[in-house]
Amino acid sequence: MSDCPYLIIGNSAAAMGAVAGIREFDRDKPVTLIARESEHAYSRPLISYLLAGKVDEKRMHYRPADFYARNGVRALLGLEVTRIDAQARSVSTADGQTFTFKNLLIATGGRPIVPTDLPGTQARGVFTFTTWEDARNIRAYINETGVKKAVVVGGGLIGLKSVEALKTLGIETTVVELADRILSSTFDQTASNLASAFLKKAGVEVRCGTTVSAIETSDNRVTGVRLRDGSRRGADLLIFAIGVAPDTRLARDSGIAVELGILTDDAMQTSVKGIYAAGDVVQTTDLLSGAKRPIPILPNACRQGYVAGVNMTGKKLAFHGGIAMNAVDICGLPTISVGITDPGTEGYEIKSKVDAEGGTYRKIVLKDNRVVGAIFVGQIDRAGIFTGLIKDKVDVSALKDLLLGEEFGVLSLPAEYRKHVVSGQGIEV
Amino acid sequence: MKRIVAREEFCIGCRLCEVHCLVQHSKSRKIIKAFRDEREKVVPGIKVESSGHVSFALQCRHCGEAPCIEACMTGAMARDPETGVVLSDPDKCVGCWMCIMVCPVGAVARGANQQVASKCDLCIGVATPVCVANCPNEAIVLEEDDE
Amino acid sequence: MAGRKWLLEPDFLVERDPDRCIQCQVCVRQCANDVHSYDADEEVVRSDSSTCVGCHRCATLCPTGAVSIRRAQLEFRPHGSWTAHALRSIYKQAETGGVLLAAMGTDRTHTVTWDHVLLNASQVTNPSIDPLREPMELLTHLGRKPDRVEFHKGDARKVVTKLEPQLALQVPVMFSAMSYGSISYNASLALAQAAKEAGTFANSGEGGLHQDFRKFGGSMIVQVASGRFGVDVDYLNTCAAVEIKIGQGAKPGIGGHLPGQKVDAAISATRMIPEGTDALSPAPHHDIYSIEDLSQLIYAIKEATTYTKPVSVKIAAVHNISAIASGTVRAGADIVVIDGYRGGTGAAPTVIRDNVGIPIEFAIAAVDSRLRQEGIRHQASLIAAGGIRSSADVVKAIALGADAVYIGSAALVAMGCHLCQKCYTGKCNWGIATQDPYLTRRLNPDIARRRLVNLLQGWALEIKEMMGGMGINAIESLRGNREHLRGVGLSDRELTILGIKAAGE
Amino acid sequence: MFTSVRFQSEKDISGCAISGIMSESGKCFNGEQIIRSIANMHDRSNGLGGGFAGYGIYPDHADQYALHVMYETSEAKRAAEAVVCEQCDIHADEPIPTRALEQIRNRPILHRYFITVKPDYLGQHYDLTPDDVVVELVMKINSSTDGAFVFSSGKNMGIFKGVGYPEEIGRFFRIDEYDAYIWTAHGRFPTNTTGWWGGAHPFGLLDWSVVHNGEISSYGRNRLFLMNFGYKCTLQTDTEVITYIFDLLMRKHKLPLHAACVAMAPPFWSEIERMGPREQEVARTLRMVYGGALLNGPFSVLVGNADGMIGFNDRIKLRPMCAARKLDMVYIASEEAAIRVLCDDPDDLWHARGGVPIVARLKKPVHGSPAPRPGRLTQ
Repeated sequence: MSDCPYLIIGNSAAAMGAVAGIREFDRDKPVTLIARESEHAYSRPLISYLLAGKVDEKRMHYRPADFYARNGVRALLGLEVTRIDAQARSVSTADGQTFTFKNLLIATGGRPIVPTDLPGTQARGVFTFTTWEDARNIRAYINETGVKKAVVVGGGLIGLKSVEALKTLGIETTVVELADRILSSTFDQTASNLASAFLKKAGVEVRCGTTVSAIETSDNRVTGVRLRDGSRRGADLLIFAIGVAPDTRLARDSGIAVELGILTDDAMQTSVKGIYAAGDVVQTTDLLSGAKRPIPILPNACRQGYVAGVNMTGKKLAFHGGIAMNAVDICGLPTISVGITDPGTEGYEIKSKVDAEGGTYRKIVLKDNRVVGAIFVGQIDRAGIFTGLIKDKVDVSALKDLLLGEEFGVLSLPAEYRKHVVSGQGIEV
Repeated sequence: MKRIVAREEFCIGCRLCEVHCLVQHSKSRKIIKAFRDEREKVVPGIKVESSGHVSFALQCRHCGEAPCIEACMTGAMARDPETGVVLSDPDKCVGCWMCIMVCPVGAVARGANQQVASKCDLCIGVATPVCVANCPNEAIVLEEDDE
Repeated sequence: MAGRKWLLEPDFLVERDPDRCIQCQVCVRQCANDVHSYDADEEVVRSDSSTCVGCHRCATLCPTGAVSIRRAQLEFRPHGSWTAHALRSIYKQAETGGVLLAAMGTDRTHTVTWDHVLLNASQVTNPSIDPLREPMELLTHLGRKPDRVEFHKGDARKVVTKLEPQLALQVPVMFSAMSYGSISYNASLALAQAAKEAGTFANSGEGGLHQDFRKFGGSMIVQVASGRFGVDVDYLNTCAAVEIKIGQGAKPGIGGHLPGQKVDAAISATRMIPEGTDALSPAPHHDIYSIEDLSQLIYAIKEATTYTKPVSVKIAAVHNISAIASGTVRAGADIVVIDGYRGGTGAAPTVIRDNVGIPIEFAIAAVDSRLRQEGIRHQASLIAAGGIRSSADVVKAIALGADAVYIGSAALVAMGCHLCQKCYTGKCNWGIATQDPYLTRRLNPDIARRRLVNLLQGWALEIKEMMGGMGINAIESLRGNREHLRGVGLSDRELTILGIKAAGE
Repeated sequence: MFTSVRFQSEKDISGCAISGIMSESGKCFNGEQIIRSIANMHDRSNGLGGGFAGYGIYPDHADQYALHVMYETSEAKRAAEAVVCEQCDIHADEPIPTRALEQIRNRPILHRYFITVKPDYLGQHYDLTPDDVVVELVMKINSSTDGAFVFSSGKNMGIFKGVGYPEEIGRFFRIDEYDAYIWTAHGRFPTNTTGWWGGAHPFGLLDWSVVHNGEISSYGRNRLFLMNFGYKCTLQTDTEVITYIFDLLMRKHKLPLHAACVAMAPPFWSEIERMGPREQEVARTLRMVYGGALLNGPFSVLVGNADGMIGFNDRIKLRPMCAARKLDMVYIASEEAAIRVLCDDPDDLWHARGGVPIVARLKKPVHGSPAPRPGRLTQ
């Protein structure tokens, strides 16, 4: 039995943020970190680059090699936590150890969704794509079997990043998206169309409004898929990228309050005192809609982890919620989407400018004279200024006409707000 | 750490800061060669914005709680522990543009080859950043932060 | 109707070295005269010399030294009388039908007498003094001095005489009158700050004193000129001294004119005139038509300031300057400023600037001699102004009899002025003589102040070196000490008026 | 006369020896002593000028101005005497006694007069004092009578000077035959002129006599300052300027002696700032008003009048000056040796500080001077 002032389950962005948060105020007490995966902390989004061969294994690391040592972290990697006992304030692991804790952080992240009613998902050549191990396995499979054709199910971020990787490897790829367009959750129709056109130009087949109805196998090896529209695609490789769900199993089993994700307060504390949660496993307040939902993006995870870490030391810091946002470069097409990008309801004002030929698109969504969402495709420079406007809920009534301009910049901002953004610690204008 | 203070009221919009930033971060560091042969390979880390007679030069603020560091998925964007300067490591960056998405002053740009992020490095290794040293009107000044 | 301007060729030739130009467009952004432009199609910067005024802003800021400005190479057939200047003046006038305007001091090539006067130094019989090791005093007091110092009859250690108000100068150089309006807010601010820092005085000029500058009142001299702009009792009392401006060396007998478009809200408030109206200074003060009127104004100001401030009178150096100065002293002036022929201006008719008045060297020597002959030299301090360019000029002016000097152009040059002489266009590329917000921000007052203070500090050190060389360690021993001056290349008559010997004598 | 300043003769530049001896109790002693003292500094002179001033030498004519005049010609003598007689009565006159000396050549006609101002003239010019009249007379003869030069004009005192080494001049003028309570002497080393009799030192006006070693770099300034107060500096010598400044400050402006010294060698502004408020006001006022009286450059000067003797240096002491006392005798000289040759066991001996006057005063003033003050030396 081991007694831990700080115990962290997980080893990704939220966990790293928590270590930083703890060490900001407590440089002495040991931190224990248990993670199912055996790798040193690595960057999950990099797996597509790893698969593509754009980064090597050394560059996967999210933190330097001496990170644990330098921060006094006892890292127990490759060890799976099987149970959290909230009453006994202990954690049991697969190898039979028990760790008691004073403060616990659950940062178990998300778990890929695989259709449960579809036969053949267990066949060789069928993968999900969320871990380093996934990337390694796919790479090994490709090397082993000489994959020529692939089908990626899911036209979201993970799906498209895997498509990009596969294209880089020279594999003929089809992306299949159930919705009527790709990136439907973050893009609007115009942006999706631009992205589709770009992908098609890059030689990717994009099939929307359909999905895989059956997996064809031979010798327990995938050979193709049949789509709901009846057509068939030959495929040596099938990747399911239809989404990720918070991995709330441990929390749920221990009686911690869970909805779509683990519920926390502003301090990232769960319903049980001394037990915190952060990252893709929690649901948080969407600052724009006010709804509680998982916003599984890296900056949120990092920030939440940091906030949790600070609060675990006894200091106070709050996380008020997040904004959905994503930046993704698809086969060389840079895109950024922030906040409410495709409001279905009334009461929104849209400013947009599209250049289909040049492949650029800029869309600003306003509500009550405040920016609530933005999409940038092709031309993404200085998009963060809009993110700031969204976060800080700045009244932009005086500069609406400037929003789409090429020259829109800090100088265009209201003077007071301009001072605010360029000032701050160590900075002044 | 050092901090750069931009004095908007004295910025004359000449953009010499951009010119010298480009030269400093070029391979040759020779102005004519940098512009002639390497211009497309460097994006200045400082940008002058102008509107009418008002203008100012803005570069990375090296924020205390830097959103770009939190957003970076590769660890390429990191704070130099000694100087406190926020630096982007081009060897680690994969060009996901999360940093561009979160920087509230728009101080991170896609580098000249559109592959990796590029931003102000406060001219590491140079006593005075070149934008400060070459501003003809001292509209960009370097101050030592006591904190 | 305006005719074609085809008779006027460019004054300057802008040359761009294509091997050095990096198309950075700094020149394009810096020229208020639109000489440089960027051709986006061809991605190349081009220059049009026709509007170049030769201010060097572009060449100074060009990071590669690609731009150079030369005199226009077009030459007229040489003619001793019909010079290029004469011809161009006629071309210009024939086109405009108006008075030709000029700015800064005259650019005519009359002898600069300063350059024909040389200083003395000690050898053997008298040791020179090393200013780095020995005290060297420049402290100068301006103001009326009593005829004698009277001591208490019963107590020989007690003075009865009370001195009238004096201005104490750490360095005998002050900044000439330059109004806010003729120069920018930043330039005015820099002058006031520099005066304070260097322990001397700046002069508001005739444009009133902006509220922001009143905190520098202890280092400011305020002017009362014929337009009476910005004059009220607070204005008079906020400063260290009051100066009645009768005339200006660049334009004796001529008034002033600040065009309405320069009279913005701040200048309007400072001058106490409606926004957008022309600020016209009449040629004479319409309440001074003779010397006794001047005396009344002097004493009116003294009454208004309860005799706590010296009153100065500035007059242009005209032919009978000695008599005028004498009358001015007798009228009650505590300080008399003589502004010589080469004095500067923001705008003056060229013909006036170039043809009226006499050089300060002769004026100051003549006035000093005259006042001594009359035994009233101590009743007023004498300031030489108009064309002081260096510390040597300062030393020569003081040795000829001045108590201190005013510098205007030299101060502007220290701030960046390149003497392009286009102040009256309001398009000063150096941000000095302009109110255009696009241009005024080019003058960072911190830099300008520092440069002004540096100039004064440098001059002070040089003055000390020159004094030390002469074996003098207090500036009062230099004042009027014409023994330390010798003339070269001057006529007997000129030497006599200057009261100096020829070199070798 | 030359009308323009610039065509006047060269300003005199010289290095020199000076010496002064005084009995504070007013006992007269023989001129032999001063000759010995100045002769001891022979090397500081070059034979181009020497001179002496003695106070108390004419007790029989104590109330009359003793004019010593040199003439180039007898016409000049007649012309000058006519000028004198316009405003003054001549009570006695005689050639100044001299001794034939091989080394002394080209001597002028030397004559002395004992005069008073005519009461009638004073009645007409009631705004003038007899001193003013005599000053005017001296200025008039010296500036407008060719070939005549008044070189001494005080009461009960006399100046004797000429071209030669000072000890030769002493013998020539038979100084060893006069007794005085103050003797000053000068040996001259002019560096740029051949020396003429009138240009030798001491320089005198009324009972002021000045001997001086140095070169006043403020000369031009001082001359113009004096011009403002009506003085004409005809001799182009520093000594003349110093004499007139003394005359202006002490006789005309009635400054106390210490104040006159402050005006001529004022403290530095930095020193003034450190003074107490009252002292500061005095120094500040004097410096601001009498900037033109400031003597700049290297000098040591000995000023005599009927009441005493003042020695002082420039502010930064660029010329030597030494002083000593023995009982009631006060000695001031360029070199210590020139004192020790007369008095080898002084009670006190010191070197003057820059700008600080050494004052020796008669315990009982002779005539017309301010209320007696305790005789003391200030350092």
